[in-house]
Amino acid sequence: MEFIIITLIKLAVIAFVLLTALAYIQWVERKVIAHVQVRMGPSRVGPHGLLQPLADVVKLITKEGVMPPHANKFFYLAAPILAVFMALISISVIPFGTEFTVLGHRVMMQLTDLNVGVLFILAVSSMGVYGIALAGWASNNKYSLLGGLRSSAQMISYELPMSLALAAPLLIAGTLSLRGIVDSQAGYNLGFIPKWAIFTGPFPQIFSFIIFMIAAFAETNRIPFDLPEAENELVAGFHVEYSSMSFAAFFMAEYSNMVTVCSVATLLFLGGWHPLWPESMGSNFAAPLILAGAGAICLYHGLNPARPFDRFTLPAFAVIFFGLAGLMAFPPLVPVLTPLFWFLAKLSFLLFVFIWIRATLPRFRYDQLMSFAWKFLFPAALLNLLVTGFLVALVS
Amino acid sequence: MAEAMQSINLQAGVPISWYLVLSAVLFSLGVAGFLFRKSIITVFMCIELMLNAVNLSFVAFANQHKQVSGHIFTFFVMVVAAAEAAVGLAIILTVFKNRETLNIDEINSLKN
Amino acid sequence: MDFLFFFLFAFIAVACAVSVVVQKHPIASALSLVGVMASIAVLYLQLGAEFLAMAQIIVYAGAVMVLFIFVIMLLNAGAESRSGRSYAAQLMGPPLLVALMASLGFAIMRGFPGGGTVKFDSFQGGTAQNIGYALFTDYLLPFEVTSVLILVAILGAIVLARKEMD
Amino acid sequence: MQNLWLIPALPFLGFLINGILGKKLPKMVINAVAVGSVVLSFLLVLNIWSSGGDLAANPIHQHYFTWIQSGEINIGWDYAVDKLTLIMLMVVTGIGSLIHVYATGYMAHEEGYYRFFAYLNLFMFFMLNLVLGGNYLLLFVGWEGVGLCSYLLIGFYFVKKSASTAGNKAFIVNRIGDFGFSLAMFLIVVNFGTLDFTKVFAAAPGKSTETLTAIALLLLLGATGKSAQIPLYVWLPDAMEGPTPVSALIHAATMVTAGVYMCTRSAVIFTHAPIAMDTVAIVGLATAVFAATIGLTQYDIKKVFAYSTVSQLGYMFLGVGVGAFSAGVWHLVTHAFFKALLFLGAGSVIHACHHEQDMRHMGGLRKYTPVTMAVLACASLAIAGVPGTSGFFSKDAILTAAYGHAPWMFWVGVVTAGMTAFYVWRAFWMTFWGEYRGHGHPHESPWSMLAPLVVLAFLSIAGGFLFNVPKILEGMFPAAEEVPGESMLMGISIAAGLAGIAISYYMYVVNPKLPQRISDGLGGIYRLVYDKYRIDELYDATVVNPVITGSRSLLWKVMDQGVIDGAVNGVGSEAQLAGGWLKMLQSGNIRSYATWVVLGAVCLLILIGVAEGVTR
Repeated sequence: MEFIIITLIKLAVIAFVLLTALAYIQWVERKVIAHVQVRMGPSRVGPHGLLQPLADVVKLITKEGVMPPHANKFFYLAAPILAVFMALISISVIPFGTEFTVLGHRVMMQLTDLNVGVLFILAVSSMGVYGIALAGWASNNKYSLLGGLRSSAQMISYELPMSLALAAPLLIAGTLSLRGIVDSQAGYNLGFIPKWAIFTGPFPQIFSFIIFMIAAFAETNRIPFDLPEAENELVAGFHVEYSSMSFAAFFMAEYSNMVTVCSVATLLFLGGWHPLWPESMGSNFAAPLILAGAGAICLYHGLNPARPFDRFTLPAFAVIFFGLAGLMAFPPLVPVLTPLFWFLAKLSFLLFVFIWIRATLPRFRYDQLMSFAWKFLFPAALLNLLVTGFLVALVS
Repeated sequence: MAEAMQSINLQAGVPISWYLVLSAVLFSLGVAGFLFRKSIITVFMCIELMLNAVNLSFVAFANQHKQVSGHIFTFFVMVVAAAEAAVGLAIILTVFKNRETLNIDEINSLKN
Repeated sequence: MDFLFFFLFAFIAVACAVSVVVQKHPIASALSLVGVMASIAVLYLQLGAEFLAMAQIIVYAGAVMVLFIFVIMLLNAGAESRSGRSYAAQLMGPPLLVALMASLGFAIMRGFPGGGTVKFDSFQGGTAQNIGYALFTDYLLPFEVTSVLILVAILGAIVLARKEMD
Repeated sequence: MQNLWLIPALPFLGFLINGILGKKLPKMVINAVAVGSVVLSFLLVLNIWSSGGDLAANPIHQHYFTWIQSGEINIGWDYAVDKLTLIMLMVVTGIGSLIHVYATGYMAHEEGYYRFFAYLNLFMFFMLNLVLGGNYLLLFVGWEGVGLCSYLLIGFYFVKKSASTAGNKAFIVNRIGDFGFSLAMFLIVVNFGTLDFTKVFAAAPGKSTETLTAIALLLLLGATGKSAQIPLYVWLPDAMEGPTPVSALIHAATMVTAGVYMCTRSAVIFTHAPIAMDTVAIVGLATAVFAATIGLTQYDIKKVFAYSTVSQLGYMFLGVGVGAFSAGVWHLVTHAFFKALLFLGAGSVIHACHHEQDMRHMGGLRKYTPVTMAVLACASLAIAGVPGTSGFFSKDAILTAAYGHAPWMFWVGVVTAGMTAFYVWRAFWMTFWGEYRGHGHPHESPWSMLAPLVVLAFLSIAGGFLFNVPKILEGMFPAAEEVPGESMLMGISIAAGLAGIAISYYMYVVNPKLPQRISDGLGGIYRLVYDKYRIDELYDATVVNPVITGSRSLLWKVMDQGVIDGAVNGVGSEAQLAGGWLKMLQSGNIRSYATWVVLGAVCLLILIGVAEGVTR
């Protein structure tokens, strides 16, 4: 019974945080891309456009859901639900931090620790293609059908290099449980180089990390691999007919998939919640210092406002940051929050890379995309796996 | 069935034979699909359904004997099924290209 | 708990399987088949075959069935026509099916009157480690042969589907 | 620890590379692969030779895997090396390497260059397998394999009818010998329960003489096939249709000596079967004389040397038959040197004369091809048994042993030696002295051909000193009995050899009209000898034609057409009738087929259920 209650509480917390975060990642994306392109980005709704996601949600809910003629109603409606369901479900096995005890109950920062966690994520992500393919087919539109076809071919193709790239660090970790994989990356070489998979082991997994990230771009249909929704060829690809909440569902699925693959990359390659440098060198102080620094910057700009309302908003942010810094520095919370901070920091960095690339790179041509997967990425991943396996066997 | 239910201790777990019955039912449904469906793709899917049913009984037997061999069998069946799907679908593509039909009753050149 | 679990997913599996057979449209059949496979995967978990459960989803649901759907979409296969010409199947099919099911059920009930029982965690030999160990020691030769089979299948598929679709 | 398997494996690798990829490879690569693999094997053998230690006490024996396991019989893939094997290995790989080098020059402009070297490498593999094999079956594998390669290489110019016929002949005649060998092996398995040399020879003294005699005679039948002895020698002269390096390697130096090797290997069996020993000696002696007389009259240079080979092989069998096994092997080694040289030299001559083989169209070549002449002179000296040359030692050893066994054998042998000297030198004079009688301009061969000739010439002269085989093999075989008056016997055989040379010089250089007069004078006898005693025609009349007509009239017309075809056709028409009914099932409709399958499955299930119900 206790188990069920704790799980339900975790479920509620994670669902709330995740869904909010998904909305705000979009805000971050728009802001970052705007600044890359020397624009302002959303700035009308709320201070710095911070309420923009809320406004978007209201807009999408209140819009009319259009049903295209001759569409297969059941599949047309089921597809977005399937997509978002498959995208969200894989979060359930991802651990965010270490175990802690609250009110005498041991709580894991994770919904469930499956001992085939990695396989579970692979399985669920491979199911994600149904949503897109079905949406493309059920819309009864040739553009969306092409988008659906492209996405199913693309996702099957890129799943191979992705799985092979995943397999290499698994060989080193010797377990399929995500928590076990993170635990295997604890510690430091030479006292300061973290034993993350990309830095250490018999064969540093930097190549497989790069391959994984490239494949992850394709799996999440992000630029430069967003062929299924290439707007200049296919209008908007598989979701051209969708509107209202079903359109929002696809958006949510895309961002949720991004979070999932970035989390997996963090856990498998970047040491999960293990800090970048050892505790003995003061990694515990990094979080409060960074947050306090952010607060200080906000405070400074608040005192020297560029726009009139900055005088009010920026000091408010500063207070929030200082409060967070205080939380991070509060000794009883340090063992709980510091790993969480590191995990979120790495995750945010990878998400930033996703956005950064979207702002930077053009789109591939479809045949280039496929031949890149089969002729370069797949052999490279295979080679990497072979070398890793050989070296692991040699060392053990 | 009711008597069987009573004789089974609910705490002891699900009897293996129930899994086998489930497997048999799924298999028969696959056979039914094979016999009564006319789309060649659906017929092919029914073959996959039969394979899955058989896999289920393999795994059930593995549980019964507490041996991993049944799992290995299932694993091989999966691999073969994947290969079979690739070749089979390629054949279907070719057939469709040549005859412009997916109706299995019209693909009968083996006659005479 | 175990019974509830079994009945729930057995019911889903059978329902989806019936749906596979009776749905008129191939896409619907394919998705129902995915449902069968997913529920069988869950039953695998109960039977202690966690690796196979995941492999089932990845291989069958994630790859094979996607391929099916891909082909269905590519050929734009519609609902099937009614023109059937197999009198043998129509006449003998139903009674044969009943006979098949009856004889299978009879054989199972006769052959496994007691049998064992299945609970969660009653068998823990299905981890990836166990499977891998068995695969690369006792079953190494079949494994290699299978890899050759796959190679041949790849080549066959490429050769068959090579010419451009008109 | 030497890896014996590498020795045959290297040529096999060469065969695979050249055989599979040869068509696309440049000649340089083919040469490198073909020659390199054999030379590497030779180096490996040399390594064993130099570091072998006491092979007499500790023969190397390596077991690789169990090949055949059936009941009691357990045949492994075993390689074994003792001193006898080592000598054979030296001969096979050493001369093989030289001939490979020679062939790169000789075959340079031929079609199917890669095919030739692939076959040659395959031959090396099988020959080494034959020599290395640690049991009869493995020896037999090599035995059959070299036969196959011999067939392939004789028929190398397969567009020529005579070449492919000659290949067929060699193959078919060898089948008779192999039949004997197989029977011998069956007998060995039945009586000994094993085919391993060590076990068989350990058990042989305890078996009855009749058994051993039967085995030994059957082995001899095999050996007569492979080593071209009476009555199965007929294939060897025809085998000269193959390219000359093949004649040198396969049909002079190595493969044809396999019979001698096999008899020597089975010395324990032979020594316990006196009748078989005598048979060996008589067969050998008869062959020696018989072939030598034919050799006297031939004009084709390769045919002369081919009959000479048959005759010399007879010598080896004589040595084996009189119990002088080591002398036989010694002659095998020296013969390999000088006969390979004779053939290669002949090849060089043929090459020089634009593929002319008839000696009547040669002559005076000493001006054009001095190196070839010099090396051929060395070989001819050696085969004539001039003192100091290699042939002298081995031939003398055999003749001495023959005298110890039965003096008449010695005298026949001496006459043969004289004839040998005569016909070899006859060929020499006809080729190199006098006026050139052919067309075109003869030219000396390239150095890739001459270099091996020079090496072989050195070996022909000095081989007797370098390889004192009886000394090496000391203790392996029962010692030959001491013969009184050895030096006198030696003198007689030397005299016979020198006399042969002298007579030929008189007849073909001093007085070239004489041979014609003699042959005219002899008339019918000469014609008979010139036609090789019409043995081929005899075989045609007694064996080949009856078999052909028998198969035609009885097997083909009656059995095949009447009985078998009738039965097949009858079954066919019955099946057609039945099929007419059954084709109703073949609707071409998959679902109908599936229905029948399900029907079958249900029937099976019900049957099983009923059966269970009955048994319970």
